Amino acid sequence: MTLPVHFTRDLSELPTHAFGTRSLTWWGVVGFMLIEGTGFALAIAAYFFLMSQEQLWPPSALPPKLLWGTLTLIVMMLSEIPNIWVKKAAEEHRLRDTRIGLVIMSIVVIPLLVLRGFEFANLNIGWDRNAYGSILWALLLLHTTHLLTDWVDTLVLAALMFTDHGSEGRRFVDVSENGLYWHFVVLSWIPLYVVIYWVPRMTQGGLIG
Amino acid sequence: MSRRGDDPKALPRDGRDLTGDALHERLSLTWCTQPGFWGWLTTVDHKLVGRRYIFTALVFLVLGGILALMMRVQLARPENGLISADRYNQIFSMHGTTMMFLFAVPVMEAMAVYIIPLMLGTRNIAFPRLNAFSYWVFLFGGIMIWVAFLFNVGPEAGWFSYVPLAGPQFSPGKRTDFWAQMITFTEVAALATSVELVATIMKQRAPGMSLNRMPLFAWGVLVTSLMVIFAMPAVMLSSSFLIADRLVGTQFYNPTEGGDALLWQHLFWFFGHPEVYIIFIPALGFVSQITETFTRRPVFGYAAMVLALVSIGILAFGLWVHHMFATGLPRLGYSFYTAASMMIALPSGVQIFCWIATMWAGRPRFTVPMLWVIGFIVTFVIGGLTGVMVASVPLDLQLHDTYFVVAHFHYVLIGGAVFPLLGAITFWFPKFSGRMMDETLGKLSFVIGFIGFHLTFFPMHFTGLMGMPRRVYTYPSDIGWNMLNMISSIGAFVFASALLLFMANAIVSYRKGLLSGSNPWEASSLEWAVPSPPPPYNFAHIPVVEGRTPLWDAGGTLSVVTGLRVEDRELLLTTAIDAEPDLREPSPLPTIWPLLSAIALTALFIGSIFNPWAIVWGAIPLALALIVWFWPKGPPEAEPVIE
Amino acid sequence: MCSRSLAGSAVMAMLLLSACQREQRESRGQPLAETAPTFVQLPSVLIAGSQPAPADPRGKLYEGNAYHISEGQRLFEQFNCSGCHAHGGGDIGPPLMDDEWRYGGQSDQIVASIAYGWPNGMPSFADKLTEQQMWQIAAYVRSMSGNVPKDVASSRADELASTPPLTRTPQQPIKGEPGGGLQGVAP
Amino acid sequence: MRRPPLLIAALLLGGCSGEQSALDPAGVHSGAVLNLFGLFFWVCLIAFALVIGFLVIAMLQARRVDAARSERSEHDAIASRLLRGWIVFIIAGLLVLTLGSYFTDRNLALAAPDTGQSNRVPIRIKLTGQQWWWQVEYEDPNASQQIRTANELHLPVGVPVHIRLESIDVIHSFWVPNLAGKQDMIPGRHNDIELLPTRAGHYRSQCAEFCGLQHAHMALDVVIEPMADWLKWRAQSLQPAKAPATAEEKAGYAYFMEHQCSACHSIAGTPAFGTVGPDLTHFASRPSIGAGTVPNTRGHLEAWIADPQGMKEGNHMPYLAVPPDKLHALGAYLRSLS
Repeated sequence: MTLPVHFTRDLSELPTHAFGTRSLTWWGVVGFMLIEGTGFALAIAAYFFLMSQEQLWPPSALPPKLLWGTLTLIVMMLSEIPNIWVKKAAEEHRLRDTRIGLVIMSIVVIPLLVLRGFEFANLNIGWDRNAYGSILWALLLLHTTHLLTDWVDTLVLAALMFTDHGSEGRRFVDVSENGLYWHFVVLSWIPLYVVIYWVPRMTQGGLIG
Repeated sequence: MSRRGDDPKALPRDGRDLTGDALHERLSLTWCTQPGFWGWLTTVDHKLVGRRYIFTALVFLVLGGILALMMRVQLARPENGLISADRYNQIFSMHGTTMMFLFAVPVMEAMAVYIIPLMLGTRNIAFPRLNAFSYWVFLFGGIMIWVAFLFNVGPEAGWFSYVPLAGPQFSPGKRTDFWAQMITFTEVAALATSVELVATIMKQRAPGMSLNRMPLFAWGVLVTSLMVIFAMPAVMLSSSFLIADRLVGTQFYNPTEGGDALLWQHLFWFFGHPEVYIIFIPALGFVSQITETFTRRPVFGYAAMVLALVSIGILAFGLWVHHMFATGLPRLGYSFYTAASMMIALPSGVQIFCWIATMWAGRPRFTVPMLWVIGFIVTFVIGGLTGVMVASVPLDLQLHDTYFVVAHFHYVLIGGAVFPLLGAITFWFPKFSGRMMDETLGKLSFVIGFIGFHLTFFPMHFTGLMGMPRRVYTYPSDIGWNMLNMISSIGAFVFASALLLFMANAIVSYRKGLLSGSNPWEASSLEWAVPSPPPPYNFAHIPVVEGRTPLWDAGGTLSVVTGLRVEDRELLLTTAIDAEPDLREPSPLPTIWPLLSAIALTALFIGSIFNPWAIVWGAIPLALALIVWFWPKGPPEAEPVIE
Repeated sequence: MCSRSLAGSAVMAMLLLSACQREQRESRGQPLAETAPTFVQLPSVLIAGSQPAPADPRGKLYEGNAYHISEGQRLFEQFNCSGCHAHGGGDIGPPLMDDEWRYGGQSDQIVASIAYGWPNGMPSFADKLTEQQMWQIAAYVRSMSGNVPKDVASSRADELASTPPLTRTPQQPIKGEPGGGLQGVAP
Repeated sequence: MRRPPLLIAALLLGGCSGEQSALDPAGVHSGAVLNLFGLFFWVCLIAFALVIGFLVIAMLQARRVDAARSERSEHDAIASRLLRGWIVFIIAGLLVLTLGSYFTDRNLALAAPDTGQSNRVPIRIKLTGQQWWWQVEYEDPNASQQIRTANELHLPVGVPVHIRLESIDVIHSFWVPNLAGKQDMIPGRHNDIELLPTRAGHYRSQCAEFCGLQHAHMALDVVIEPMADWLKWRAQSLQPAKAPATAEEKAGYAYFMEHQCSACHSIAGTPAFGTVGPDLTHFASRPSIGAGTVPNTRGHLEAWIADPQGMKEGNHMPYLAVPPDKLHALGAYLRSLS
């Protein structure tokens, strides 16, 4: 009993995959980036809220050691170079370069995880010592989970690209979205780095609150 | 099922030479769900997952309603010893938690999961496997908290569990841990569903359905989903901090170690207030669709309505502190939040005006959905006005945490969201089941429901003004609250009987109702262009839209586009703003992996209540399940297929 | 397959039953006989060479109940036990979170210590606390050395953090008891 | 607009002259807020009437047959003009309400003794909320003039009161509906509230923030009396406890001092110095037991001592198993502490 139809255009020639905002996965990845970005922003807001409650900041602790956080920042910035390269390679369907790029990205994350281990060891505060220690560990743990999940994604994608599925168009879209997500992981580390490492030093000078 | 590796040009496609019944058989074969229990577990059809999502949420409504009746029986008489303090605290905490987290938010998202793809003219929701995953996570979360409740481990500190009462010292045992973990379950489910809905609305609209031609319900769901994306992380953060405090001894909320009880209130209400609008805005979408259909004309002031929806969505994030007027924050800050809370009355007022103007300028038919809309308007305006009252600081200091506030939020939540929901279920019931709900039973349940609701909650305005605080399991007999509480209790049973009548009507009509055909109400939106219940593939040919009311503008024939594959699941992606045809997107086949991933996630969450290391060990099976879910199964294809 | 599911459901039932016992809010101790409350007989450790008396069943009841341990935590503060014992680390009074128990580390023996008091400083609380309160404090003291089920003790109180969270305190089996190493001999 | 007419109808319903009602102001603050409520009530009633009126008109004209398309566009023109009017009305209404609320707040702040211009020296009280009772301390620069009592607030008429609100465990909320709005008592923070009673009488206050098992039984009796009576009460409260007179009272005194009672409660002038439970120095003068759970009569008192958990399940007074003869002695002694 449905309505009679009137045919207009035939769309069988339309492509089946595309990059950027034209692809559905882009919207999904951006959706999750918004969620996690809001989570980071609120965690940083919680940090400043707790700071406003204290006379002395950081309370009964030295600020975290600057070396390891700065090293992580530098290595992250450097990791953007292969990341941009592999994203471009994927968007130009260059299979060989994409494969090499993904292997590099998988390897680049390992020193980051090692550095992150040193960062945790040099926070100069336990997570159960006080609210400052708790929020500091929470910020670092939040970012580390994103580091790990994206690393696993990159490993899986790298493995996938070496199979014969690698040449499919959608896989290149996945690699491009993974590159976008790595941008998010790197960019989100910058405000966290400033908050974890520099804010305790800035407040060291004068008493606040 | 489909050939592999053929030349893409030769693959059969829908079009002039393949249409009508022939196309129906082949598309049904491609898009159908396997029969039996295995098919039930592996389906990715937004209609099957959506219907089961709605049904589960309504089961939680009934469970929450039973708890409400127990509370009203306990409060019917002063100094009643029927229910002990500990049991009553668990009951009112579970009532609030079930209604807010397990019924209200999920049922609105479930209705959107079912209706949006049909309304936008596409064949399935975006990321349908994620949709199935989110349903299972929601279901397991709900089962976990209710099993805990039945074993005396239900939450006992209220649905918003203020710290330090919910902290490690004053809430011993695992009760609040299960509550905090349940929050994580329902938030993962709600966030996943809202990402799917945003992607579906932005990328899968029928060609020609530009943003300014999109139905108002779709606008409501878009605003709601964006609010979920920005609001829910706040409660995930605060409940994770709480469970860390309780299990590994962090100091987030320990006042003596730099923590602060207000950190919880700020984070929770930053989510809490947008959440009540997340429940309320889809209901505005229901009212717009119902009003449009039963006044036989487009809603008056489309631009004003969309602007109102968007401004409510944005404003909702700016007024959470009106829940904290009594905590002693600086008075200057409060006056900002009073102004913001008052301002939100403006877009709501505009919307109410536009619906009534639509009725006034149209030819309204008072069917059951329209009656629920009338009931909504009357009740919600009262609730909105009492909301304006509690927005003023001095007034709120007298009304906060009393039964006046209980009356206010039941007026805006039941009046504002459940009335439109019942209207929407009656309105879309033919599309769900192919049969109409009985009209007289429907009218009866509306009348009894309306009377019962006001009989229950209108007296609460007075009990609140007369000093009765919230969440008391009993009250003294000599203060003058006895009569009003008895009236409320009687009203509660009348209202409950109306809901039971509505549910009986739905269950009976599901099998024995009048056959409805595809468009029994002569509505205007695309979901009424497909048969009821819709075939697995929704649209044989993707429709083209020229105006805001496609079926009314289409007159006799529906113009469509063709060219999508028939042997493999495929739907059309269009550009975000103007909905120009852009890509042919493969739609995933049924798979068991969302269920297995949900089970792995459940094991991780429940395990982490008893041993924090469960997060590390639980992450391995979860990662494996997600990897196998993502990994392409069949051989590579010229034209992509997602196994 | 059937036996495994039976074992599985048995484990589930046991788990859920322990949930009931852990969460029970029993605020009124079992009403004792009308006469004055009777305490445990003299702690066995003082009678040389005798077999240790069977542990009082109430020990397991209080140690397995989160509500009782939380009440014990409150009473420990309100009756100033922390004045001498600090938060288990020991000050004037002996530490309570290690495995050294001069007068016995079982719940009933701790109740006897609280009730009778000991020379050089430990006052007698017989007239200051009811028996149920003493059992609650004993259960909390046991949780300081990790001798209570993992899922019962709450991680911390809303106080200055002076000891690691109770949920992560390693269990210290009592010295001189089976599995606890020799009394008085350095490990 | 001293008392909006519709509310009078409501009064008949529930008899709002009760001792715990925001509709029966006995203080400057609650009086001002009730007037503000009247203003809100009327503005909202007008708005509600307009909406319902327009709704009824829209529903009644439903009987008109098929409206021609031209007539519909004419309807739309009228409707959009009405919409502009409606928006202006809403903005105006909200402005009136916001300003009304702001000025009420400002006047109350001006009336406040400390911050405002009023030169009256306020009575300073420190109220500490704890799980499920109130500790009330009347502060005074001269240490000997300080009074510590529980679950009862005595105030003179017409004298401003400044109360410092604190909590030692969870969040409570101090609220005397007849006198003023509520303020939360948050551990780790301290809040302040100003009261200015204007009418004598017995009122009841109840904790307004869910604080656990016995939130329902955490009430505070508020007694407002003329200055003369208040001074007499105050002088009486400064006296140490009366010594036991009769033999039964002496037996009760002895039992109290030798058993668990003195470990938790304190009675000025006796060796009982416990601070865990409420101060009982002038216990007999208080109208209720267990923070408003039961009235303070001999029968209720002895029933409370025999089984406090039965009346207020989960409260921190344990089950004492007091032998019956000692029970009556304790009852006699405590009733003598007026």
